Amino acid sequence: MSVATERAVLQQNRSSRGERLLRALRTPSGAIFVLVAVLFVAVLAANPSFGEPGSLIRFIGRTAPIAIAAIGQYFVIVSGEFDLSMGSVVTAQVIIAGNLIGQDEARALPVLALMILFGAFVGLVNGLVTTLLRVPSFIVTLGTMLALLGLVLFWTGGAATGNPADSFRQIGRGGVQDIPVLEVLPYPVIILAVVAAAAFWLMRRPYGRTLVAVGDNPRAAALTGAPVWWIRTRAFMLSSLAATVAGVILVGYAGVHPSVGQGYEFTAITAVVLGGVVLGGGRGWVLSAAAGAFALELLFTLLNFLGVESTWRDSVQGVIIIVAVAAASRNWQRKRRGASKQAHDEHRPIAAPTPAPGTDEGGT
Amino acid sequence: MNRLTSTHIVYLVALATIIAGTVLVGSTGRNFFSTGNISDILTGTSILGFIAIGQTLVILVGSLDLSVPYVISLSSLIGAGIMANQAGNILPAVLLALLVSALIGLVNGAVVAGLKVHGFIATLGMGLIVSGYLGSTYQGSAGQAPLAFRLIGATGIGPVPVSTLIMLACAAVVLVLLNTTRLGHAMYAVGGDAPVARMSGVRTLTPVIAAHVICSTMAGLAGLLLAARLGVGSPTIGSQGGYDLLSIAAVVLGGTLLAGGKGSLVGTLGGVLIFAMLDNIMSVLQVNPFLKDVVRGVVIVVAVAVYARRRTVHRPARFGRGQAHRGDAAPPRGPGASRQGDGPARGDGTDARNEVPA
Amino acid sequence: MDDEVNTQGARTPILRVTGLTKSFFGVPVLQDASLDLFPGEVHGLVGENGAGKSTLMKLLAGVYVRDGGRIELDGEPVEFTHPVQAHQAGLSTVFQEFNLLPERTVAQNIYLGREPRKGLLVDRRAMNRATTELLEELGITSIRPTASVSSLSVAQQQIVEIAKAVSYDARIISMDEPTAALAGPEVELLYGIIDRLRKRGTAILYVSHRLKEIFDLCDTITVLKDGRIVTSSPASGLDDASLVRAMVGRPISAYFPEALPGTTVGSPLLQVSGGGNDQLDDIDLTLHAGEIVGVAGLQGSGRTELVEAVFGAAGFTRGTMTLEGRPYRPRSPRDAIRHRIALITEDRKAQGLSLNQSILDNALSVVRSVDPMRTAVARRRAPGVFSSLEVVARDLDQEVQFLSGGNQQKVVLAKWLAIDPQVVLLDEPTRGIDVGAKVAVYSLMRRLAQEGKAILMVSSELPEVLGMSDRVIVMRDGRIAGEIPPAASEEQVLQLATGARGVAP
Amino acid sequence: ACTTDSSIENPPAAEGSASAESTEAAQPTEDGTEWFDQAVYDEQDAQRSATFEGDPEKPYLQYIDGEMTDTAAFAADGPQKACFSNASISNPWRQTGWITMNQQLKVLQDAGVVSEMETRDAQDDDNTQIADIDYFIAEGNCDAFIISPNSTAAMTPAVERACETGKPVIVFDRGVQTDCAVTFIHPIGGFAWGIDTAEFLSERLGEGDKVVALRILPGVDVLEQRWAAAERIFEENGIEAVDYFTGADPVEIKSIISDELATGDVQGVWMDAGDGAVAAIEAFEDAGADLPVMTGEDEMSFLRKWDETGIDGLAPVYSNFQWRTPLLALQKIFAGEEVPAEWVLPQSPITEDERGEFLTANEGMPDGHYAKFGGEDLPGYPTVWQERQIP
Ligand SMILES: Nc1ncnc2c1ncn2[C@@H]1O[C@H](COP(=O)(O)OP(=O)(O)OP(=O)(O)O)[C@@H](O)[C@H]1O
Ligand SMILES: Nc1ncnc2c1ncn2[C@@H]1O[C@H](COP(=O)(O)OP(=O)(O)OP(=O)(O)O)[C@@H](O)[C@H]1O
Ligand SMILES: O[C@@H]1[C@@H](O)[C@H](O)OC[C@H]1O
Ligand SMILES: [Mg+2]
Ligand SMILES: [Mg+2]
Repeated sequence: MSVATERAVLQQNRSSRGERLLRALRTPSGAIFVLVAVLFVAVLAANPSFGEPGSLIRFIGRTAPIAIAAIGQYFVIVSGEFDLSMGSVVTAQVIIAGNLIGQDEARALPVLALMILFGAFVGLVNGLVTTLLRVPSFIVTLGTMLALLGLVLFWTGGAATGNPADSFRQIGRGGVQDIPVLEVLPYPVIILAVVAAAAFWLMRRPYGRTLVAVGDNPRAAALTGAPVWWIRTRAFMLSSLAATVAGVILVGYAGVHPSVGQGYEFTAITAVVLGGVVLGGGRGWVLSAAAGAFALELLFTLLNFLGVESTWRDSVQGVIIIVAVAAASRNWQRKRRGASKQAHDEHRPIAAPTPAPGTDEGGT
Repeated sequence: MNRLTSTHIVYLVALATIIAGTVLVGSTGRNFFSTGNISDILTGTSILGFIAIGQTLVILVGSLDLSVPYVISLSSLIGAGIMANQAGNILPAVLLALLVSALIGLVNGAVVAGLKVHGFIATLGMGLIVSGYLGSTYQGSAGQAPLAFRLIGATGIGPVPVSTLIMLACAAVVLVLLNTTRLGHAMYAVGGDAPVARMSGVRTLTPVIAAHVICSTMAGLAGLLLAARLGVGSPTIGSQGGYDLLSIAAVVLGGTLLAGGKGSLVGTLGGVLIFAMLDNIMSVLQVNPFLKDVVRGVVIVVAVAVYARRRTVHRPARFGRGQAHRGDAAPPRGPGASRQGDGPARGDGTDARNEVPA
Repeated sequence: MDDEVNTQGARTPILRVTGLTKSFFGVPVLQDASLDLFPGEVHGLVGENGAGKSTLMKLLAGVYVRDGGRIELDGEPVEFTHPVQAHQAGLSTVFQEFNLLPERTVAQNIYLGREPRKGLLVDRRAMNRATTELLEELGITSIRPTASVSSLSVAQQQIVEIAKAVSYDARIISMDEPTAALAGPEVELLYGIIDRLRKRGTAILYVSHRLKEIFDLCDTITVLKDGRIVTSSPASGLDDASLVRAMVGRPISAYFPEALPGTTVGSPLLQVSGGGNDQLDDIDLTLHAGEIVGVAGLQGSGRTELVEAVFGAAGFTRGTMTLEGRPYRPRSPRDAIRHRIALITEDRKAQGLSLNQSILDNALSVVRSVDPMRTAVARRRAPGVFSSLEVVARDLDQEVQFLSGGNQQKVVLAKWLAIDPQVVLLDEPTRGIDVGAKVAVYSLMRRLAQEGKAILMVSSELPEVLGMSDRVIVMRDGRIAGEIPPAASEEQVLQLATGARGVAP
Repeated sequence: ACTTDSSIENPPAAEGSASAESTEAAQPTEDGTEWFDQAVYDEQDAQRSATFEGDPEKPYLQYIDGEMTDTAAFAADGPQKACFSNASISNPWRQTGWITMNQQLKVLQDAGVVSEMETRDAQDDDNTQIADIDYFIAEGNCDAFIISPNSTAAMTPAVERACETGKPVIVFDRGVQTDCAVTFIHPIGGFAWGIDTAEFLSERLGEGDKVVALRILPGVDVLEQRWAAAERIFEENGIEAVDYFTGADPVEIKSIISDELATGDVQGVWMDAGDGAVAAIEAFEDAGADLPVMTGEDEMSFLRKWDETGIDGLAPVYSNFQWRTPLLALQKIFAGEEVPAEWVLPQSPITEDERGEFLTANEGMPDGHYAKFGGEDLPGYPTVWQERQIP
């Protein structure tokens, strides 16, 4: 059988793209995109100038770090774990950048390399302690969160020397100039696009699929030969690396301060969960996590434009999170039932049109 | 059985901390067992103790409570606000503060059990809601606790603060509830395996809701106690202490499974005691405050790793001492695995890792 | 009650079900089901996977609420919405799913939700005493009421579940595949318990896929097919063949398919000598290419441990293994899989599948884990594999949790076929799947043998072991007790499996 | 044996007035506290132009003439032990002060005045600080107490308990509602800061102009009073002011300003602490908006950014050098010299004219350093501050 016909056979055994997309939109992970669209329209209604390409692109740039953090957190959550240390990693990286780069532009690249190494290392420690020492990741990363922040503050006397060199800060503050319509294309937007594309690609790779399988049923995954400890550990590393990227953008965008990144873990987890990703693992898409971050950010902006008293915003956010996640939870449950309904009327042999070629024969 | 339970280990760790404390505190020329020091440690246990008691129940039923800091603040404000320095108002103030706290717990429980929202998110959201209310309503401390009420926060029997005694009394009540009432058994059952509990005729919503109500009520009590110590209510007193994550850490340190279904309140108290002693020792040694957090973080992880290392080996070896290598591939097999269970029993992201044979 | 209840003549049913209907979201799962259950009667309920047996039981137990029809207890219509109501009415159920809390004690499990109380507090002593009495009454002495369930063997756990059902003083007990986890002697024990219950006048509704048990135990047999009752008649009027025909609607000519033409037993592929670990000792075993070796033994005799050791999941700590003549010491399943060894685990939901993932993802999981470069090839071949296994599903993107047990098992098989294994280890490959799916599994085994693979199959169903194997190894207490030819009788196997000693639970 | 801390018999009133002198604390309402207090406001307004006693070269020893506490009873020979209960070192202002205090301690130790200073840090928790003070009372063998309260009302009973030991008690920075302390050391105060800043902005802005107020935390008297005064003045001048709590997080600050700029023009920025001022300015730069008139603080980061952008600005000061004063006060107390009952230190903003001077004086200091830290004559200057060596 030729590759072409094999592919055709595979296509025939899957629903059409449109059908799959429609089904997808009905899951919580798909519904988040609808929510983002609705919020966007609401923000536009509240302040039409928000829709101008320039301010829109700046909004995306501003949301980039939290969206990237959410993407990182997604890897950990979908594998069935938590990463509470994310915020501290952001803070640590921001302070490292401030203290080690300082005003010396020549140090930007080496320090950036060091930051990446450091991020990977924190993730490695989180991952290994979780998987090999079998400490629940909630506790491991809670420990890392405390210890890391404490260490960095101790090292710097509570505050970094100052902002890093402007050229380094351009990563988070600058952009490609003279773009038609947009004027500037902020670097954070580009970084987000690259990270999102890479994450999307990774989740379609064997690693990504195995990661979700590990979150779904780690024992089954281990018995199919997946190195569960290493798969999960890499997820923690991806998370810390995402936090590092977020840190690099944030120190550019806003500058050094020990409060940069604080609470990021909760925001990221909230974004991921809003994106329909199930705490406990095994369900949800990576881009939905990023969309969750956009939903949150749009929500804040909307409240802002509506002039809701800033102190009440927490409350509104709390209500929305609970309602959205409750709706998603109902939806997953309904999907469960709904699908078993389909199981009845649609069940049919998934058969190739050609006589069954058996397991392996029928080579190319 | 002569195997150590996790509770034994907690108290062994506590003992080790006492020894370390004796030596370290001694090295500064102080006495670890002096009245003032013991009183300092016990004071440290009382607030965290209240919250950890409640948190134990919530974790046992398989949920979490991240809203406690805000409930604490709210309760302190309601309490002190209604008391308004009038001894006669103490009772209504206490009742109303606890009622409001319990109601928050009720909503938490209903959202978790009824709407099937993960406890992490449900209570994070509830925390935000209450925090918005606090931020919008209070600009600073408010209310006034009358003398009679403040006595609770400032009186001790010997080195033992009354607040600690109240906390221990609450612990005793909850202990009885947990171990010798149907509700308590049901909590273990629902946290262990909700479908099994249901099939056995247990009503599965009640224990989860009850655990959340008790947890919030305990947080309310902690808030009232803080009002007694501070003399006023404070909108930030709950978050100042970082009680949400710390209480979860204390519970897990006490040997309770983060995934629920297994654990003990006595262990939790041990976990709380360890934290309190740790803080005390570091303060006596004048450890840099930033480094204190480093030590806390490391201790949490290392201590829990100690239990986690001791994995469940349900079956005694049949042959030799040759330790079979059981890695990730063959995690300790619970019995649920050997029959057609309902797939992976729980999806909390928190595998039943740190169990210890009972 | 000392006398046997008269099971003949004019009787009034204790339970009468008429026109019972249940749909899940518009899809009928049970339609117009009616049956009568009499005191002292053992009523067998059989049918393919998904026929609706468990649903019927759950309707009776108050786990589900029916859509239509009547349930009468002693002539009174009842309406249960929670299992607790059924218990109170004297109806208890041993569910198909595992239903104990591993971290709690035997007594706590049995009396869960209705703990004896003194005042408001649970009377622990009374609870333990009652448990001891209950177990003794059932002839079980080896289980302590204060033991935690996780410390019990699987068989003991199943006994606890049955004891729990009995403890409700139920007049009706439903048992949904109670023997799925039991081997010979424990089954005997269960027979004894059922006998006592029957003598007490308890009515028993009994579901099993093992036809032998059905005929051994049941007075009446009801066959469910696609949610409808096709026959309901005294057991005496039925035999294996007619029952199977009623269940599947077609006769199964060759229940155990013959070896395929051209199958030859070749050279030794896998050899174990002196293998041992903390559960196994002194294992000598040779698997040849093209050979199917059966492994029989009692529950807990170490059969699962044996396949896990070969698979590197809980490896041997003593002895040596060779694969194709070369030393083979797997340190992990990953190692074993790289040597093209496959293990179909005994518990497909807990160990075999990622239930929330699609059929395709599950089928590709092994390739992705160990040989990701071949994923694309495997993906293209997937439809062929599925069609050869006759997997029934909506499409390849359907989540496996929505498949019936048999189809789930086929997905498990498919994922292993993707790496073209040379040694295939199957642990209870047909547990809890229906006749049709069983035949598909058997055919696959035959085909693999024909392709020159070595196959090791653990099974608690003796007819299956004897019917499918070229040789049968019998295990006892972690050792190989002996080997017998396929022509041996079930008695011979049991003799080896139990040894000289008597039967102990 | 029952032990009750008798001090709790004097009830603290709810916050509203930090000043130990103003016993008329605002009555707490259901809705919490009203921070504005006309009497204190007027007093501080007047103090802005008061003359300070003492050597202007040593502002940390200057004070406004007023009631003095006789300390003859506390006179002691030989080095004495100080016990310091600190609220926290969780922001750059406190960190800078804490470094200065430790260098001052070295001087006094060398001089044989103080034997040691035992410090407990409450990490921003009222409850911990109460326990810390109680621990000192029971176990500290303290010859004197220095307390930097975390919050006003909550810390009052504990401070009273310290007073009851009969040892000298010194309170600084945030206040408590008792005047049992030998001295309460603080710069003029929050209202003065509010007046300085809001008047500055009001002069430069017109009616209908918009000011965004960025605040670090709620519920701290010295901070709340800054805003209470400013808000009042803005209102009087018809300036539209919106306030936000940011925790000094520059990311938050940037988002807030961007959103404000997206809805309309912003002419002024007011801050209750300098931390984060740079982010606020950058938000205007990034949005391509006209830079605002702005008040920050004497934190180096703001002074530098102010210098760089040349905006119209003012750096109010909440004199960081006050961290030296408690130990120096102790020196006087142990010597039996009288000290002001309320030790009001000078507090004057840095204006554009003075900016250059302070920038040069503090060259090489980190961004989180405070220009008026007042420790130039202490050992370790400047390295210790440059390297931010926190004990
Ligand atoms: N809760 C449910 N929601 C939706 N569909 C269900 C549910 N429970 C069972 N079904 C469906 O109802 C049908 C009957 O299932 P049931 O479990 O009663 O079969 P069974 O005869 O017990 O099969 P087995 O022999 O495999 O145990 C199946 O198709 C199953 O998928
Ligand atoms: N006491 C126990 N506690 C936990 N798990 C047990 C216990 N006894 C047996 N098991 C598990 O139950 C399963 C069956 O037991 P075991 O492997 O000893 O017997 P087996 O001969 O493989 O029986 P079977 O073929 O029925 O699986 C295995 O997965 C085993 O690990
Ligand atoms: O006085 C304030 C101090 O109490 C706070 O901690 O930091 C900022 C200062 O202005
Ligand atoms: Mg069934
Ligand atoms: Mg087995």
